[in-house]
Amino acid sequence: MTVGSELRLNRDAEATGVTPMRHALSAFLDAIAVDQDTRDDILIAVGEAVANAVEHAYCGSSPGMVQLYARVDDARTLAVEVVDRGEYISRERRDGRGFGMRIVRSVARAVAIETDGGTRIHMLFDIASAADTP
Amino acid sequence: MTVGSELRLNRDAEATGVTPMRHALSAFLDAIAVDQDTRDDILIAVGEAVANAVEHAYCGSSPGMVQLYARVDDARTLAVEVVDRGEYISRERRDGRGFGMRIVRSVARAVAIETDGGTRIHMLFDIASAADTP
Amino acid sequence: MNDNSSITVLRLAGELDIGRREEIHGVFQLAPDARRVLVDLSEVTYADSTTLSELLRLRADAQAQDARIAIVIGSKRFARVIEYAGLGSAFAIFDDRGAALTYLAPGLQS
Amino acid sequence: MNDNSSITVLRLAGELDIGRREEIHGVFQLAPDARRVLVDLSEVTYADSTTLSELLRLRADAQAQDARIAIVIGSKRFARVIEYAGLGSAFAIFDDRGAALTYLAPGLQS
Ligand SMILES: Nc1ncnc2c1ncn2[C@@H]1O[C@H](COP(=O)(O)OP(=O)(O)O)[C@@H](O)[C@H]1O
Ligand SMILES: Nc1ncnc2c1ncn2[C@@H]1O[C@H](COP(=O)(O)OP(=O)(O)O)[C@@H](O)[C@H]1O
Repeated sequence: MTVGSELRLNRDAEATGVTPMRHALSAFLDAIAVDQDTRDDILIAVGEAVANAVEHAYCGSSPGMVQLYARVDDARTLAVEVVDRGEYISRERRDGRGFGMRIVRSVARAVAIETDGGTRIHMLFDIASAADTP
Repeated sequence: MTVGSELRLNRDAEATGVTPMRHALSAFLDAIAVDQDTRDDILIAVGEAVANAVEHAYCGSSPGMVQLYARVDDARTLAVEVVDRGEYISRERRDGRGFGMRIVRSVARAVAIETDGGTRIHMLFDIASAADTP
Repeated sequence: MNDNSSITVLRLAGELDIGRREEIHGVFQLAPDARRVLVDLSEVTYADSTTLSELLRLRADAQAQDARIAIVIGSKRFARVIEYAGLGSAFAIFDDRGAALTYLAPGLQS
Repeated sequence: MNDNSSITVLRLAGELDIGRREEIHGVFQLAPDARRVLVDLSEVTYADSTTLSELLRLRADAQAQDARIAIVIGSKRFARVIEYAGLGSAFAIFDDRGAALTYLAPGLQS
């Protein structure tokens, strides 16, 4: 029943936007009856991806946008994309950093990154939406 | 910057779904930085339309779905559609009832209703998204 | 039960929508001898036409038994909804309990 | 300032993300004579890698001055984030303050 539900948020990539974007995703997941633990895991992974766009994408250039797109693909899959139009910074893991993408990979069922004209992180999450169980 | 942001929720039309759908719209409006009074007015109008789908659309038939679709059309306009696939009940205004659509018309800049194969209420709201003011 | 000076208090809080219709209906009931009714909605943060319809029904019940009703509303957004519905002058509305009590029982302390 | 038995308490609450990085950095600072540090995050309801990086930096600062750190974490979701980051054994983590205090100062009451 919740298949096709989606949330698309376009915002300036700024640190103050991370919390309200996460809250919007949280309320979206509640509205499609995703259970709390699953919701919280998705929030942290997507939060890391959005924080990366804010922190890294427009480093040195003028600040641009970040887009969050979440979609219920089928009754058991939430697809999320976090997109910016900045520049991907490829680098060795720094000491005491680099946990963001590690968290994303721990939580998501699948992760793909495109770094062409910005960074686009695709994530798939398992959801067992309570609203879809008979 | 927030133009193109959208929220689409598909759910069973049931009374317990009205609150979480409204909360999702509320957090969506916060994430695109709509001011609080405007947000609260939109929530009440859309809430009435969703409540009508829950209360009236599937009266006598087996319960179906309700869809809420909200989209930032331009920096000053939020377009919202509330859709069900039930049956529109055309009737005279009942005593002590009939405030829902009156509230919708008070708040929205424009309202259109299609009643073909269900009820589809289109609403346009003025928003002055704080995120879009320079 | 209610002597002449007693006040019946009906109270709801939080977000009131169609999902709480039965609860709202259950709370908005009058004992046959109620004459002064304080509807305390000061902690209501959201209310839609479900509540307005129930308030109108309560008002009719009250009129039938010659009872007086005062409604306390705390949130601006709820107050606006009453205006949007065109019911701005249908009820005696107060934004604090003290004023509502004075309206219900002038000269009495509660 | 700190005698041998005193405990420094660093406390944050609410949702910790990149929007609060400077605040987190400012709170996670040690006086040069601090030897026992209680990081009280019991009221933190959300924390991401911003907090993890700052905790690792605080841990390094503490090691440099031979201070012991105990972290109190209240929310399950935050505890899971530490696991996901592979930092499950990097910190001394407790789910209540009493156990953390015992770890910091066995035999002392606080
Ligand atoms: N949206 C992005 N734009 C540019 N670079 C990015 C982006 N996301 C990740 N990166 C690069 O990947 C690195 C690793 O990211 P992450 O694992 O989140 O750790 P951290 O942010 O702590 O460095 C970043 O330091 C950065 O170089
Ligand atoms: N989604 C819907 N499906 C069927 N009928 C509807 C729908 N929305 C509105 N209506 C009809 O319009 C009438 C007026 O609606 P409204 O103004 O909200 O007042 P109320 O719900 O109190 O009757 C309803 O009683 C119903 O007959």
